[in-house]
Amino acid sequence: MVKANTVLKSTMLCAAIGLGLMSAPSFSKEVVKIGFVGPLTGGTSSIGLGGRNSADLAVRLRNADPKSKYTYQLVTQDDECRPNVGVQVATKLAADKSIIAGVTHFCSAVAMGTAPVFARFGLPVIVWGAVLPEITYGNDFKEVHRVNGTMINQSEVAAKFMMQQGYKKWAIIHDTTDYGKGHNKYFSEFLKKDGGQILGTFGVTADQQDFTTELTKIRELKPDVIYFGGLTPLGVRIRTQMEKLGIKAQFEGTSGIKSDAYIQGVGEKLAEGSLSFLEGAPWEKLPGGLAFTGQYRLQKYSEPPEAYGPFAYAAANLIMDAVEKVGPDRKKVRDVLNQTKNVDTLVGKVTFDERRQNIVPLVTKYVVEDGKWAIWEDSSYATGKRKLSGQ
Amino acid sequence: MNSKTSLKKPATIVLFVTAIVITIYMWLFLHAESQLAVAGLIVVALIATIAGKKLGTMQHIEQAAASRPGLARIWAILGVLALTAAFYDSHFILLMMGGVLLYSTACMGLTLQFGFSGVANFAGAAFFGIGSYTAAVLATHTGLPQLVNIALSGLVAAILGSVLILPVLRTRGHYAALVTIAFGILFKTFIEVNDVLGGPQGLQVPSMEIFGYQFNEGFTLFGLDVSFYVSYVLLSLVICACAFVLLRALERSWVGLSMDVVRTDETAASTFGLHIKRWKVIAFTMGNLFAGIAGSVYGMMVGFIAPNNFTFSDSLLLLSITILGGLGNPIGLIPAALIVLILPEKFQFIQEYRVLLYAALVIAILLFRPDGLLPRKTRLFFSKGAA
Amino acid sequence: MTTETMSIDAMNTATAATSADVSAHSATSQKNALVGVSGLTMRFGGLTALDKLDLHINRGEVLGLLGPNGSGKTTFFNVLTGLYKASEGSILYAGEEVIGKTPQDIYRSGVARTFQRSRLSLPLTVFDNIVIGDYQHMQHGLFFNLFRRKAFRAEYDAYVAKVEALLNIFSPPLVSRMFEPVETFTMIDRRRIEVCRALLSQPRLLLLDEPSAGMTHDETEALMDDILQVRGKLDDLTIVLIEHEMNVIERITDRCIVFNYGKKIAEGTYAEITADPNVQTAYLGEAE
Amino acid sequence: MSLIGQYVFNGLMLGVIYAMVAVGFTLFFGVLDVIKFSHGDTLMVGAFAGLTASVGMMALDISSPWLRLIAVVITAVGVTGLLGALIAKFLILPLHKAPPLNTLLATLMLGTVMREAVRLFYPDGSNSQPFPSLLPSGSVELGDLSLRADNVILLLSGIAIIAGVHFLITKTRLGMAIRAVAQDGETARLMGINFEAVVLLTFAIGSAMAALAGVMNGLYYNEINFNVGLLLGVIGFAAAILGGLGNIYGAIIGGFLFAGLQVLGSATLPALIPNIPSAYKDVFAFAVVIMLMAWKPTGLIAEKSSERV
Repeated sequence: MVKANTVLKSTMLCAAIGLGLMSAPSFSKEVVKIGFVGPLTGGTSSIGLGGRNSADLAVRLRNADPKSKYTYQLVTQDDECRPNVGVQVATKLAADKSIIAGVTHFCSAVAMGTAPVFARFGLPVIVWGAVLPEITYGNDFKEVHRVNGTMINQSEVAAKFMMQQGYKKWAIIHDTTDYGKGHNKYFSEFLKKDGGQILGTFGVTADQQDFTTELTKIRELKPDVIYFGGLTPLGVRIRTQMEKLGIKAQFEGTSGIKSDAYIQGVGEKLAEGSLSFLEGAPWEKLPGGLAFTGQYRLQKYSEPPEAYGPFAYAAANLIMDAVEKVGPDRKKVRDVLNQTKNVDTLVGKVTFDERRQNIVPLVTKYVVEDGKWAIWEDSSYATGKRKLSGQ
Repeated sequence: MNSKTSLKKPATIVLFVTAIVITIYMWLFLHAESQLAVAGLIVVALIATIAGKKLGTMQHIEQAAASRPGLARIWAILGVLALTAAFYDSHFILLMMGGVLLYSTACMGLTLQFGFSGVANFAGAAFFGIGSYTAAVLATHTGLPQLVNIALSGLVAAILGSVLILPVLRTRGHYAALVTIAFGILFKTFIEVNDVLGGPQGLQVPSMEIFGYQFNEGFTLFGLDVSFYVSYVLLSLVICACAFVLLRALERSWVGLSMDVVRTDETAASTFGLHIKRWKVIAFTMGNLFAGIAGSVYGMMVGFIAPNNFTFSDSLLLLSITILGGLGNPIGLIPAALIVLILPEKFQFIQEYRVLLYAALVIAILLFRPDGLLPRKTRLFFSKGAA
Repeated sequence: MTTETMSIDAMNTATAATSADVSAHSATSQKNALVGVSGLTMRFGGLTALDKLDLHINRGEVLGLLGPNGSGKTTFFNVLTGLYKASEGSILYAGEEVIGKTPQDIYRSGVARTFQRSRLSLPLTVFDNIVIGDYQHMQHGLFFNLFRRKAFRAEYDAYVAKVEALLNIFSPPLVSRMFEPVETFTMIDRRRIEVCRALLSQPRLLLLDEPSAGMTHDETEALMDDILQVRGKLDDLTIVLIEHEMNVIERITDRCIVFNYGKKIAEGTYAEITADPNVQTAYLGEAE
Repeated sequence: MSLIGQYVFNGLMLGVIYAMVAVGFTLFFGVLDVIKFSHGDTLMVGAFAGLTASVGMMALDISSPWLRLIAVVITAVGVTGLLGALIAKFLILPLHKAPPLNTLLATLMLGTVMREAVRLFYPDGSNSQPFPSLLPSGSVELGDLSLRADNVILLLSGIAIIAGVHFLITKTRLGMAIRAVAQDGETARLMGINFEAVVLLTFAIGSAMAALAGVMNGLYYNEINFNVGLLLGVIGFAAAILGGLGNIYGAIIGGFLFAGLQVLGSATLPALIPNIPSAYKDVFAFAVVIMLMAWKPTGLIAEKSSERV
């Protein structure tokens, strides 16, 4: 019954949106193009597709909204998480004058490569997923903004939090991509500063399947915590293989494993108690959050939004707001975005600093509880009902 | 010789018409964005080739080209120039054109290794990458003029390649394939793992620059501001053309002949005194030189390089261009490169299904044209027309 | 290794001796011997293809090698051209030890051959296949080949003339098809092409491995005549011929050697060897 | 001690899986002199087929692990066996006359097709899927080294499978036919052996074996993802070549050798060079491969190639 109901609702909404799209030209609204770039094929495609769907959702909802001055159109490009392809598609978007702004990149190496391109062609973009600090702090391009926080914020909070939990000894596994290496770098720094001890660091390739050798050595080191800097696929393998080798240490991940896929992949039982950290407010709790999840479900996307979907959604909305305000003009839009201060978005208040980096007010801590990523504060771990391993 | 005179006139016309047609087609193709346009153009191309076969137009063109090689080359270059002019301000298309030219150059290296002397190289991307990285390092840390850097990049690629010479000389076929595959993976993992060369985050590559003229600044011509990529396309064209001429000269010389004999029958070759090792080494080294040079310019054009650009699958990309084009035939490389590099771009509208479709397409080509799009012609040292 | 070098030394001294007095090794090495083989043994794992072979090849003669299949004739060629490395024994070619040399060196010292099952580069043209036969005299320099195209053109034209001349002797119709790939030719033409390839470098010793296989009687006749004609043009070309066609042997060989199980079982003129009982048994043995 | 023991066990486990893949490569090369590079992805497909089966059984709420295991194995083997035969029929045989590296490239592309297909069309295929653990997970104590029962079972069954295939090849009539074709396809034809049938069967067997390796992989790691095939394919290929193509023992040796190299690399390198990323183990392994190839150009057990002149 309930199911039928939702189906009914969904069809109606789809119809409404469809109508919105159909009728858009008849209202003779001007069409404004927005670019989206992310990895749609290959290893990290799940996040890329999630991001695309979320951005797409933002656009659809906006078009369905009669108050919007323009009809928006999302131009999606696949960067395959490869810098040279990234530069190509970036050039494509940036050179296309009809595109006003872009929601760009999950992979940091790609973002590093394309930033100069966007700057050169004056296309304002908002990075929705790449966490490498250098993207905004490494070079100073007026066009390049970032709505998600950097791995610095994340690692800082993570290190402090874990020390508070009373852990002393860490073993670190990270993949050798920019994502993993970066996290390793910053997390280690903060951990040392806070007096944590690192027993061993293991860099592994991003397509590695077997970690038993690394984990065997770790088992000998007897750490309290195994910190993993990397994305879901490896996270799943490492967590499951920890179990195989009977390693009881606490598993601590990064934003990279904050996905339903992680819990599915590892299985509820094993995933229980895994930690991860994600920049931005706990959007699930914000008013927009429920709407977002609801709408997302209604659109019947074949892939979940994943951890960074909300950021893409927020980025797209920031851009469209700017366009609504000053019209489809790259320079004006850029200036508006530069000035963004305390704007409410799905991921909390967004404020760009002088380097157009969103100063993330807080990093949300997540723990897996009963097969869901629960926000630490209202998990039964915080209340002490349950305990992380080794506590 | 009367055949020559009788051929001469039509030849010129045929070539002229062909050049025009191809150029126009390319113009349309590079422009095409919508699914409809792309699909339509592909169909047109298919029909054209099939019809061309049936009506013997193809042979006609080939003969014409064979009888007037100089003219054919001039037309080809003019065609590219025309396209460059037509797209003088559309950066993306120019970038793609540059890419095609440079990849073709690299693949000429592979065709020299694999198509002539039979040394399979599954690490093409590695040598391409060595080129780009060398260029990046030299340009940032030394004051050498970029032209020198390009040359050096090629040399470094060739020299590093010599690490493999011993195993490559001793192994054959699939065994040689493994050696190069191993090297390719080794190279990628290596530059990714150690931070000396920027690690996974990659490196910025400084702009190409000749006599103080910065390519990345672009220029204005007759009041039109021309895309800075034009300079790169022109440079790539020059390099590609040089590589082509060199390769052709090599093919139509005792060197090419010796390499072919070594490839086809090492036993017979040795009983007629051929230095088998020598020819294989020369082919392998020259090939890597080509790849390195192409890589260095590519790096400058794209402006940024990272290990992810030089994975095993990128080596496969190069190899598929080489094989699809028709082993040993440098001309075939251009259409092959178009299919392998630009078609996936044109497929962006099918987004995540791109790679799937592309792979299927390659299989289809291999099934229906096992010798590639333009199979290599039997060698004529000097074209009949000129003889 | 040591044993081999020793045998080499032994052989050298031997030849030194022979030049002094003929009595020593009278069977194997005579004054005008181009090739002297002694104690040549070739083993492949278990089986012995050549078994302590002693023979000599005189300057300027046409020597026929006979013997049932698998009696070691081709193996002898392969050892002589350096493709196989003999297990024991020695081969002196023009006073120099052959064993241990690379095929390349042996070719440069003037030995050319054809193969039992033709070994041409099928995708290459007739011209390509023949001209490679004179590899030793070509200029291999990269600079010359790539950049001095005029000079190369001159050398090329010279070769075209040479190849045409040669083809004109063996099969004029081939001249017009000189630039067509070999794969389009009949087996017989391919054999002619192989012979031309072997002859182009004007070798001193020509090894023909069943050149007439698969040819009709007349074609064989023609081929042999052509070979002899070329031989007439070259000064003291020595030919060793593996052949089953008895009347060919009879017509063109000065001397014959019969192999069986890697041993020399008979030697002499055609008349002599055909009279030899061992030979008959050998062949009858094969016939059964 | 237990550390060493653990390493050895990990090595053996990897080795078995690699060997199973490598044997496939070597079988195919034996009968047709071709390299089927999509083999690693065949393994992946097999694993996913098995996974689907177990999910299906759950849907029919049959939860007995043994029944499910049987279903998993049967479906995996069936699906990939059929797949292998189809690939042979419609891709490998048509390409047989073309230059060998065409087949290599074509199958590489086929691998991509299979990978992408699973990623796109298997529900949520772009993410890793949990693979049910269907084996008893008690643990066996050997001195101070504790081994999980399921791992031991996997290891043994892996060895058993390899032994089985070896028996099939060497002792049965089918095996004789296969070896005849491997020796000389033409002669085999003349001797009235149905060439195509044998080829298809061989590919079916090899692929089925890969499927089993895939299932083992799944049961061992309790996780499976669309990307697992590529690297395993390369490694299997490397192993087969290292051992010497066309030789089943060579493939097995190669498999264990490569596994050994990897374990050795990641276990000892950090000891030699402090805080070196263990990702270097691949650098190490492949560097050694290159050296081995330079030393033994036709593999450790040289391929019997009698070139008649």
